[in-house]
Amino acid sequence: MDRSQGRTGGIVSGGAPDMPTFTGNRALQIEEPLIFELGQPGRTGVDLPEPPKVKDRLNGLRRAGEIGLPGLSEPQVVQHYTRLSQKNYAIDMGVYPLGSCTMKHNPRLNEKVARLAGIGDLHPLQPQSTVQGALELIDRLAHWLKTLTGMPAVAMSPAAGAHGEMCGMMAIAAALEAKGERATRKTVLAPESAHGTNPATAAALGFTVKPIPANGRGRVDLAALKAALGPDVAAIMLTNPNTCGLFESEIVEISKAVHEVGAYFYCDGANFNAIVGRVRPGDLGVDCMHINLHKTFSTPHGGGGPGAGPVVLSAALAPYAPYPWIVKNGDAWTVAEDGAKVDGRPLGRLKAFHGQMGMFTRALAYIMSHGADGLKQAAEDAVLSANYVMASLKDVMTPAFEGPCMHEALFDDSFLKDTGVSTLDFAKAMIDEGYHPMTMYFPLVVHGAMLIEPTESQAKEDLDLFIAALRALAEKAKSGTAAEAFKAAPRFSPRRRLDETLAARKPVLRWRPSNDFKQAAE
Amino acid sequence: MDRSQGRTGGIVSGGAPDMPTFTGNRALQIEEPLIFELGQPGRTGVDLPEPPKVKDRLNGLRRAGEIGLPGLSEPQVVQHYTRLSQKNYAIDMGVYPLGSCTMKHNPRLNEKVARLAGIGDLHPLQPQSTVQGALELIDRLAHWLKTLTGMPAVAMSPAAGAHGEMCGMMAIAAALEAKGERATRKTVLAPESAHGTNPATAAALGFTVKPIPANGRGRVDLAALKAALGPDVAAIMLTNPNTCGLFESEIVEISKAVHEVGAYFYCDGANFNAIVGRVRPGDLGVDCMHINLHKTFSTPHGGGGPGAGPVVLSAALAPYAPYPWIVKNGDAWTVAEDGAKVDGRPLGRLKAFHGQMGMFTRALAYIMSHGADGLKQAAEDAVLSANYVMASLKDVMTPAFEGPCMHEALFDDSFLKDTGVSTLDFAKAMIDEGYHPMTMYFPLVVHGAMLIEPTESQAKEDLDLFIAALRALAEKAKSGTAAEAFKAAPRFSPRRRLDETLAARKPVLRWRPSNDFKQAAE
Amino acid sequence: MRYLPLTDADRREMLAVVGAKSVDELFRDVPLSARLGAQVAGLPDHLGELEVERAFQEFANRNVSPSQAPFFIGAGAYRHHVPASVDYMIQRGEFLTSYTPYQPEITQGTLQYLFEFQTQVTLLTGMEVANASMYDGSTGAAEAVLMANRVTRRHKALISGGLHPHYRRVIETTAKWEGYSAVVSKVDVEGLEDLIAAIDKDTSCVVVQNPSFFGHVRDFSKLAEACHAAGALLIVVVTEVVSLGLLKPPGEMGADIVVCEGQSIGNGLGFGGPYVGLFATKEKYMRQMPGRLCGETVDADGKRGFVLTLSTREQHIRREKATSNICTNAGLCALAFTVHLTLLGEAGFKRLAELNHAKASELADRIETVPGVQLVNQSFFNEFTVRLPKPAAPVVEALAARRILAGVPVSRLLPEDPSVANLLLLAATETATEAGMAPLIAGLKEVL
Amino acid sequence: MRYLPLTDADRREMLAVVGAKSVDELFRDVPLSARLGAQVAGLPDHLGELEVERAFQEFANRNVSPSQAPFFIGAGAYRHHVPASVDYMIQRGEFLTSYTPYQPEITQGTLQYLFEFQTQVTLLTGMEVANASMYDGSTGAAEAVLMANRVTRRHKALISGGLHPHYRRVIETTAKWEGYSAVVSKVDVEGLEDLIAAIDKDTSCVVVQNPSFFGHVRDFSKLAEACHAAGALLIVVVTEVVSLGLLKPPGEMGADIVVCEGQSIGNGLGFGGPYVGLFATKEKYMRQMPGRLCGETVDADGKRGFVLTLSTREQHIRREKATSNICTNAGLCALAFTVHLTLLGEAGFKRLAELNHAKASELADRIETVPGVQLVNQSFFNEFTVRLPKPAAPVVEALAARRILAGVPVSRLLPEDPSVANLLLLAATETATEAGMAPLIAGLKEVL
Ligand SMILES: Cc1ncc(COP(=O)(O)O)c(C=O)c1O
Ligand SMILES: Cc1ncc(COP(=O)(O)O)c(C=O)c1O
Repeated sequence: MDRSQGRTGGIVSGGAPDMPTFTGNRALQIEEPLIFELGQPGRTGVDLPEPPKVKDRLNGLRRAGEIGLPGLSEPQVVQHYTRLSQKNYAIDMGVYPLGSCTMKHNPRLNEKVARLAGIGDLHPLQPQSTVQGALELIDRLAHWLKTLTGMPAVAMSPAAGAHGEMCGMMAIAAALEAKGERATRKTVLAPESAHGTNPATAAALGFTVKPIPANGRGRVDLAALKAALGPDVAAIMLTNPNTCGLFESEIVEISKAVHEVGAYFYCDGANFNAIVGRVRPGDLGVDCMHINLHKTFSTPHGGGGPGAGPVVLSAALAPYAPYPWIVKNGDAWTVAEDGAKVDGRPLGRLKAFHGQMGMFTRALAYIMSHGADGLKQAAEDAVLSANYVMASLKDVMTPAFEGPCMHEALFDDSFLKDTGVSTLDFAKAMIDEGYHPMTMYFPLVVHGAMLIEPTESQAKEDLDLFIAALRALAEKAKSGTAAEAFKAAPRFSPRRRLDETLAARKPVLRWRPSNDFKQAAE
Repeated sequence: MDRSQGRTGGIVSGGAPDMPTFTGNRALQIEEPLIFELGQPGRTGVDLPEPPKVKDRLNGLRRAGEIGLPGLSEPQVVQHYTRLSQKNYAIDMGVYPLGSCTMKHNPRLNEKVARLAGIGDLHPLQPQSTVQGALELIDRLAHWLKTLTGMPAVAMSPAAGAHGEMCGMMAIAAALEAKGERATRKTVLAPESAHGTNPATAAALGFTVKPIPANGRGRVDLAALKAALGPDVAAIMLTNPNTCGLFESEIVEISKAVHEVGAYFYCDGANFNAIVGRVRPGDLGVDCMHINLHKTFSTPHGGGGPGAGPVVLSAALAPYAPYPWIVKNGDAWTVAEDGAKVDGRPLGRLKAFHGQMGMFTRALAYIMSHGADGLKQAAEDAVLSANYVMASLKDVMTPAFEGPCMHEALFDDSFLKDTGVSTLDFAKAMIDEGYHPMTMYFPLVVHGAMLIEPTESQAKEDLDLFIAALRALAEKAKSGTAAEAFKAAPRFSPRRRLDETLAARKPVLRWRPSNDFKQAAE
Repeated sequence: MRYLPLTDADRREMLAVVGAKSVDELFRDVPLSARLGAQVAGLPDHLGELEVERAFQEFANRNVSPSQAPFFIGAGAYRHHVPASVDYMIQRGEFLTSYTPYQPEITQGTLQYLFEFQTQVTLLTGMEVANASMYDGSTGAAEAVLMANRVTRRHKALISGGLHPHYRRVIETTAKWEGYSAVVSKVDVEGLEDLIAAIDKDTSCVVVQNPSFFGHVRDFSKLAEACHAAGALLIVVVTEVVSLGLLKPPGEMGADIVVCEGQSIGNGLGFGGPYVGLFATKEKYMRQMPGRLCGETVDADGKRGFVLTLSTREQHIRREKATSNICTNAGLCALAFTVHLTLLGEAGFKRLAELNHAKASELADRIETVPGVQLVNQSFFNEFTVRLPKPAAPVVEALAARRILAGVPVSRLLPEDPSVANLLLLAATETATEAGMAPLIAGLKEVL
Repeated sequence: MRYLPLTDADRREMLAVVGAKSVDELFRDVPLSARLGAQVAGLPDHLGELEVERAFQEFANRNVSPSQAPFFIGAGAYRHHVPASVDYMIQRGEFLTSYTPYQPEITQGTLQYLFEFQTQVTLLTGMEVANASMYDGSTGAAEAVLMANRVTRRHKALISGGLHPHYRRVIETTAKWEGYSAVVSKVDVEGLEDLIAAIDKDTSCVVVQNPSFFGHVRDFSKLAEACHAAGALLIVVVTEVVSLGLLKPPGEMGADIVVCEGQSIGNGLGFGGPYVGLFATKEKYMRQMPGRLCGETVDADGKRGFVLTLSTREQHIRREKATSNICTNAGLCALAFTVHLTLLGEAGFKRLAELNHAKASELADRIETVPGVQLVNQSFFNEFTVRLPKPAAPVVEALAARRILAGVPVSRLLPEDPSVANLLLLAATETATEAGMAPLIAGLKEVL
């Protein structure tokens, strides 16, 4: 700093970095209003032909008055959303080690094939003779999913992991009903470390969720599980590898015990990336498992979706798949839709149409690009990367459990003890270093949890810099003098820490013209 | 600032903003090495099938040894170039008032149609029967260009404005040759305010460039011009609207005088955006004019190209167009390529194949989207916006000339006199405010020139903020106490002021492995 | 492999740091019986981009793209023109490859568009608050019923016979497994259904659709009054959100919850998904809503910013007591919706709706000229039902063989109901042309 | 109009500030005779996106896309697979809608990729320095001759008969109007030309191509020596840059200037443009180079950064004394080139070249089986010449009628030379398939 370049015209270095600008912008970091503050009546960003005048047939229900939508031209809209985008962190920008989310590389090839004419533009209710390629595409993906998991059936329609959980647990309920046990089996077991969607799903279906404790190694306590199993148990919901990033080493014993009491084994497959191509869940005794295509198979997370959550099913549960499904007859594919006759008793329908086709296309492109060899390698690299991060940080941070992890490394906050720095502060300091923080405070079973999932997509050089930055932060925190600085983080992001309490206490969920804002009067 | 939010966990505001980070990153502003510093042998971002072994037919000239290209995987490449892109300012981010460059909105529709199968993927030497649509497309654009300029012919192949100048001036040379006057007419007149490409082009063709002075109103001094005209003059090269952003009000008299002595009138059409749809250069006596499709017709500037510079030609010059051109015979289009027989004597060929097709497609989409009505409106809005900026700043900055301007507002630096702030400093301070600076120090005829071309693409609200920011800067500069702060600008950009002297004194034009860097030994 | 940055040398070095001899050691917790020795059998190896692209082009070649055929299919998914800038925007890595905005300081881009989205949804529907999107309209409708059950503490939903059959089935499925009752009214082809009499003190909600599945435009103000009088909620479903540019919004009719399929704006047909569900309600029910909510707040410097809020409703905080199990939903589709609607604005959105109505009116007029074809609807927006002189399904197939995509035979969605066999649903949007209508009419005349 | 943000109200307010009654007043400097009262006559009004897209789809429908036909055309433009991430990257607004990096503080993105591009070009060509791109290969070749004239202060260029005819003509055109002489050797179909004897003390440079237009691979080391002995420069042109993955680079042969057409990497065929010219030379000639140059430096904080440099060569500083009149060149195409080449890397680029050579070898072997067809080349990279038993042009047309894009009849480029009438140039890249070669061979057998 302050190294003068001895240049004519005199460049002065340093300066007063906090000197405010007139606009509030800071060079490429540009402040951006809401569209509602940018609009003007009569302005538009589309040109449509004048509609021919027709006698309207709206049953007298024509909208009166203004909707209130702002009018912007196309250049404004492009600038507005470009500038907004620049306030985001993303996989395309660097290490995004959000545990349990598998933030891996999203290839552009997948975006391209999803947009091909004849794929991206098909209507779901076109005559089936005109969508044979689309049906085959879905069936091809289904084949991969079944083969990779070693399971005989798959329900393709769920829209995300949580929706897949709903599908799988409904299938279990349907199977129980078929056996006349739906009324008696009302308990679902789940570890305390389970993702929130597991208990939420079970509860929505009227099950009582009973927690099962973990052992000191971060796995299900087998003895406790066996004790909890009984004729009232409908199912166990278990994530494997689990949310501590550990493989449930007694998984075979667990599934055996579960099956012995006549219950089912729902596996939360959110962490399938750790084992895809190396371990088939079907070989572990799983009855059903959702697969987050947006995690393991790289369909983009898109700022919170869309995802897709196909559910693979064991032979026992296969008859209870929801509508629709795809059937191959000779050379032709058909969709079995509501009303199609089948052996078992179908579950019903979870969603309009045939599922998240756009995600199927991307996932299949990802899968074909990797092949069975590449998928296995990806799983191995993901696991190796997580262990490398763990090993490289274990002397300055505190791993929650002993031994190797799978695809994510879990730390607790004991290394921050008495430093005045919390997990939250530590995470926010990572933002200034150019990283997205890891998952914080999940799983709940670990104090101040920090769950780091590097995925297979990061180069070793990038992991090394990430590790070095975390080591530096950990050492700084432990120096005992930096709490203030941590609390002040992040300092360089588009916004500094946001007041979430205020947001929840006085919810403002929409823009209103500031003059005529009124509380809802009812 | 320092407004505590009273939140548990205690958000501390303010902090020490200059506290360095470990990585050197500042949240979303990420430092980025060169690809050569990121590569590793054996790594690649493409998968290609194993080539079948063949007996090679390379005449023994197989490359020995390494090329030296770095090996990166696809995720790294995407992250690298994404991060680089984030170090750029662009039209999509805000006001980019670079005078003489017409930085207007670049619609995505144009990118889309340019990539349609059957347009973007055609080979230029496909049999002509297989590219009828492409030839018609070029012809359609040619029709628009001719009609908008009121000129009978157009040469489509030049690759940019400067290339168009070469084309037009060659056509003039060819016409002179046909008249036996090439040896005697060796002078080209051009105002001192001309863009550098004008004298460079004329000189390359062996002409001597003679400057013509401007009058006090920033236009060509007609009397001086007349005095300079004589039998030695081949042409005048005149930009209109000129590079001061002014319409040459005596243009008709000028072209008459030029023609009277048997010389030609080359019009630099870089500023056509000011008058497109409102004034036809053909009505002004122009003999030829290049059109920068990347300016007036919005084909993207792309970080410095590609552009396209078709040249419209008067009847006198039409026979001297270069190969190729498109001919319609009945319902079929053909390309007249080298060797095709024609009336006049063709100039030759300026470029392989048929011109910048990708730019033609985009320009035609832009033109059809606007229509004749929209183009006229665009010109009017561009002119109105420039005048609005001029009028709104004239009391704090110093307009170079009196009266209304066309599409750009020119200021000189007299308002900065004795402030210690230069045009350069002023421009760099704009960067911190979130704007791309205007064109600086061009045209050369004005001291410390600042040439602001807002274009028609900015909303009034955005112009208003831009104006307010410039007013604030001007007032700050004039306060007499801010020179240091201006010299320290920009402070928030990815890089602060760069040492251009060092770059030129010790040119480093390529990366070399730091260990075996050697000066070229010859 | 192009997506994997680790080299063999990297892997060796990393194993050394980890202290493992091979990557197999890291998998030592996997029971031996389940450890695959080699890659999964029976599946091919990796392919290059060119090969993958070719494979997908071949899938595409075996479909008929709506861009290559006269097209009149709707029934809950509509073909509209999406501006190129929308598709550009959703492909920007900063949006595409980001996730749920858990760290608001570096996801203000996502949060601000969600706030804009929520506001747009309230404006279109005429409601007070909206969430940050649902998977789609059909799942949103089922969530709406669950929410009504929570609000009213009742367990009987009354389902209109004019509701899209897929939506109805999704609600029935939820009802069956989540333990409430869904009473479905009989199929309402004519649009004359009156549900008021069916409301009773156990009714948690009435679910209607506007325009209905068969295309009818209805006023539900009276129904809303009846619901409120009985302590039930009125849920209005809209499967064609463009209709809200022309029609009185459900909020003005007294709806308590409005659910729309948002696909028409910003999102292509995509063979049925992903789409985006819009979900709006009254402020007083805010804390009973499912899904994510984005709210305004300030940062440590006092600057306006946005965060996810009221998350005590959600599974990751409330677990078994959550209002819904939803986690990932439809962020990018919501962005597409928001960008497209912002481009349209007040003027464009209204004109788009007018244009749709005009095209459908033209189609209706023309189709009535086909002998034997009878228009069922008095009212419609951009879609209506016709009665053919014979079963619609084979007619549609016969037209498909002529490469005309002529609409949806109602029997495809209601196979159990023989009374609908001859009914055909046809839609016309701004993308309909003379060049498409003429072959449809000619084709129908030939086939009938 | 969707692209114009000003409303009528804005316009009125702005006119008031300007102090003008109407916008016409602002055009008062335009002579009355040239002021159009209304919009330009005879041209249509504005159109919406949908209508514009349809019009372009109709243009496209009247062409045969290489994706739909067996394809073997080269002759200076080659069909290669470009990864999707390349096209994504060049569409990012930060690259697409930026201009020449005049303000380096906020264009480091552009500057750094140009620096990477320049380095890549030096590595591929085996030269010491390279510029930031030219319009394309053909204009680059003409600039190279001009540069050689400047360096040697001589005015006679010797042009090989193996140079692409379009390149030759561009040089001839420059020669004619810029006043130097271009001596063109006779067409070198067999690749046996020896230019050494033609060099004399007035020769500024010799311009050769490798592989030659007819596909021959040559060693120019001797020629380079002869040039240098005579004080002339050797200019080597490469129209298929992929060949540099497999062939000895011109720099190792002693070339003084190397010019390549870079289209093959990152840039689609695009019906002939825009493409990107690569231009490399020796360090000692650096200050005689045309075009932009990007150089490394430091910023006020001592951090590495990049700027445009040595601009005292350029028109905007030197005006009539500039080394060239070039201003805007091929930035975005250079970016596409750089991103694609970075994806390929050492291993990928070499393999791509191997694959091209293997495909062309296969095609050569197969085409020799067609009776009457004779392979001209002993050596080639991915393109070669065959002699047909009859004129090639009608053969190519006949195959086009069968939707086979079979190559370029040499007569199209050399119409004045009857000796080449039966010659056909064929190229095969990594995109060539069995499914494409078989119909070509079968078609040729039918047509011949
Ligand atoms: C362990 C686990 N289970 C379930 C889910 C829910 O999946 P989705 O977000 O796709 O609904 C998640 C996702 O965050 C998860 O991490
Ligand atoms: C007035 C003027 N003339 C000519 C040119 C050269 O055009 P191009 O950059 O397209 O070669 C420019 C471009 O900057 C210009 O502003």
